[in-house]
Amino acid sequence: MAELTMGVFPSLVGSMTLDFSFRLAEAAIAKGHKVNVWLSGNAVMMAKKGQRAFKDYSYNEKRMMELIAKGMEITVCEACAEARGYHKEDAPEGMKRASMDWFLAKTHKSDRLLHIGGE
Amino acid sequence: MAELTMGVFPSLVGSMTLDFSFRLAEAAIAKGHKVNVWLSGNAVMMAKKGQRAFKDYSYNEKRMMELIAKGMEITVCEACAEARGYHKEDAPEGMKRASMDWFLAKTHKSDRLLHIGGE
Amino acid sequence: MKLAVFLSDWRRTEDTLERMTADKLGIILVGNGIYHAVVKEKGKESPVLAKAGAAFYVLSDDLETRGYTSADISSKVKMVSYGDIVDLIMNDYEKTAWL
Amino acid sequence: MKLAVFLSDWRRTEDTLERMTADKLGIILVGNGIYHAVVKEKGKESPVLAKAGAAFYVLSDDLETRGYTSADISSKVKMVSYGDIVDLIMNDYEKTAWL
Amino acid sequence: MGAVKLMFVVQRPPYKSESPRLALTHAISSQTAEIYMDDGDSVVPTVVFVGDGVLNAVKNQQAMKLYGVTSTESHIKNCLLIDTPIWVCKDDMERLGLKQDQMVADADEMGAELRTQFVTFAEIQKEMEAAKHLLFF
Amino acid sequence: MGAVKLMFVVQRPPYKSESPRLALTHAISSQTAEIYMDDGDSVVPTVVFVGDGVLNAVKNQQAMKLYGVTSTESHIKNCLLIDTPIWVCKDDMERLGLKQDQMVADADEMGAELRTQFVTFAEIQKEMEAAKHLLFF
Repeated sequence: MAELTMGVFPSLVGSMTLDFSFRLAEAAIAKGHKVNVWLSGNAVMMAKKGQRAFKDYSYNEKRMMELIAKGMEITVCEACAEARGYHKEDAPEGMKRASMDWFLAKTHKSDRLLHIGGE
Repeated sequence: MAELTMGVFPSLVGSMTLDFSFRLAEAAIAKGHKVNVWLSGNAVMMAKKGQRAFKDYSYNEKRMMELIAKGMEITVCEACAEARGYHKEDAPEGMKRASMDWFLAKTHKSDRLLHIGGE
Repeated sequence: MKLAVFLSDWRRTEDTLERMTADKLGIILVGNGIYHAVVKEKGKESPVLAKAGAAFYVLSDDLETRGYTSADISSKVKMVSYGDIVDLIMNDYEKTAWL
Repeated sequence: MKLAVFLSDWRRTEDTLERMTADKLGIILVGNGIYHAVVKEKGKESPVLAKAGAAFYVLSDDLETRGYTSADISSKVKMVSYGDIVDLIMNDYEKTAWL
Repeated sequence: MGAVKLMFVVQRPPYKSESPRLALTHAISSQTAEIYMDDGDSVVPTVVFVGDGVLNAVKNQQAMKLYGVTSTESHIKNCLLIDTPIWVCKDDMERLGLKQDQMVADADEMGAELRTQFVTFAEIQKEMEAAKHLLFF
Repeated sequence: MGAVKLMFVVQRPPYKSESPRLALTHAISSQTAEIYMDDGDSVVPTVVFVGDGVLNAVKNQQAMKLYGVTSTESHIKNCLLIDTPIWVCKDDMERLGLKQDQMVADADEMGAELRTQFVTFAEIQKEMEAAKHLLFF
């Protein structure tokens, strides 16, 4: 068992990168690894609960909640969220809000970092 | 005076395309044109009121509200908004929510269409 | 047709512009499209500026945001404001294309 | 270094991959990066597959999402699952780069 | 004003961007746009895939099975079903090594009468000239 | 584990993407990351501009005046002020016709001691090997 930290920046809908990220996190947890996820940039769109599952849009809230229940630590960039109008009460249960230093600190002890930039 | 309809798809923060779009709308209104704006894709991020103005992020809420007061019609794609967890009560005053056919219908009588795709 | 084309990227991922033709063609450089007006990669002007028969415009706000001024732009390109762009698309051209 | 590079675009806007070197290099094609494994533009294999000394992987979910199967991929490329990617980055490589 | 022609031009591949999907869903919505228009008015879209956009029309997409989202293939078929023309640039198919039998060519199983048209860029250019508005995705 | 080296690599131009800005703000936040770490531990970032990313370091950016947002120039200077190394690939400057006097070379007016380093890709490659983690933007 090792520790993987992912920094994920692209938006909820569009690139399907968040779909990728949560599926990779799921596979890593299934293999016994500890997974930390940092959401920044447009990926803070995950910090708005009550997303509706339509077949025409990426929908990741359910999988994210299941992964949180399995021990995935997930933190969202507070300033990136506020700038988009997402406040503390909007965040799904179990998701933390912090400043960017949380992510930097997590990389310190992580065995692997997968940083996914882009929009 | 003529009528300009803009379809805008990229996200609030990132490409600065919404900054461009609202400034262009402002210039068009100043010249006496009628402006209609359709927000779809990640541009529905404008449909969440209470965005905080930080110097590190595009901030367009204030300008948008001023333009609405000056007669700009602005409508957001309802399904695109719901998929991202933005509900009716999240929308800023004066912004309408509709399905995509609103935009298609607007193009019919518009003298010009500027459709801005992308993320 | 009279067509105003907007380019907002420096590394383009489409080649539609090269293939399209128009009786009257305006190319408006905005966002990162402004680099086509100022950057000479390997000493050569951007291929965008070689589009035959086109008139070229660059949005001054987006140029100056990125650290460039009118002194830096190719002589083929005219500096424009947001108001000028409104006039271009409402008066000089009939259709627009944001590529 | 032992480096796993992720490519998620078909039209790339960086040339970092071409310039980087690694003692052990894995290139994992995900998202629209899968087209490098299957599309032969003008009859030629993607230049990505010419990267010297690299091992190539393609994520089966992303390949099949786009209408392709294992029968379509270059013989240089190995199909992998999400679980395989976890093993690659946790066991076979030390650093990652999402370009 | 009667019928107004709109041209939706998809230039980029699917899934990494929401654009191709939105081009198709917006085109489909022209069907219901009449509620916002005067009697006798309508908008008539054509959806065109050019450049790397032709990759949207590769068939057998498993997006629903693997990611739970509607495939662009399925949207293309829905367009055909409601008689919205789907054009795919054959110059680009040739460039990318795509054969017609790899492509979404019809929605026969859904009972659609319209079929995908494989056209040259010259034909697309002509249609751009005929349309009132262009929408590039 | 003491100090851990991180390398932030910016490959794309500013403003059309939030990425270069986020690379700089994340690098700056390493200053306060110690509150989350054990005594004696730290993360040490280097921010490198390569490829078209070197366009981020062109000076006299008027983003604040014209769009009300902090310029990447200003963020680069903030990095220098807190002793975060800023590297710009001179091979790419040459390719794009950028001279050193066009670039953000220092933050002297803010009292920064560190200055921008103009380096070859070979030096960047070496630093990539030395870093524990790589972050590409």
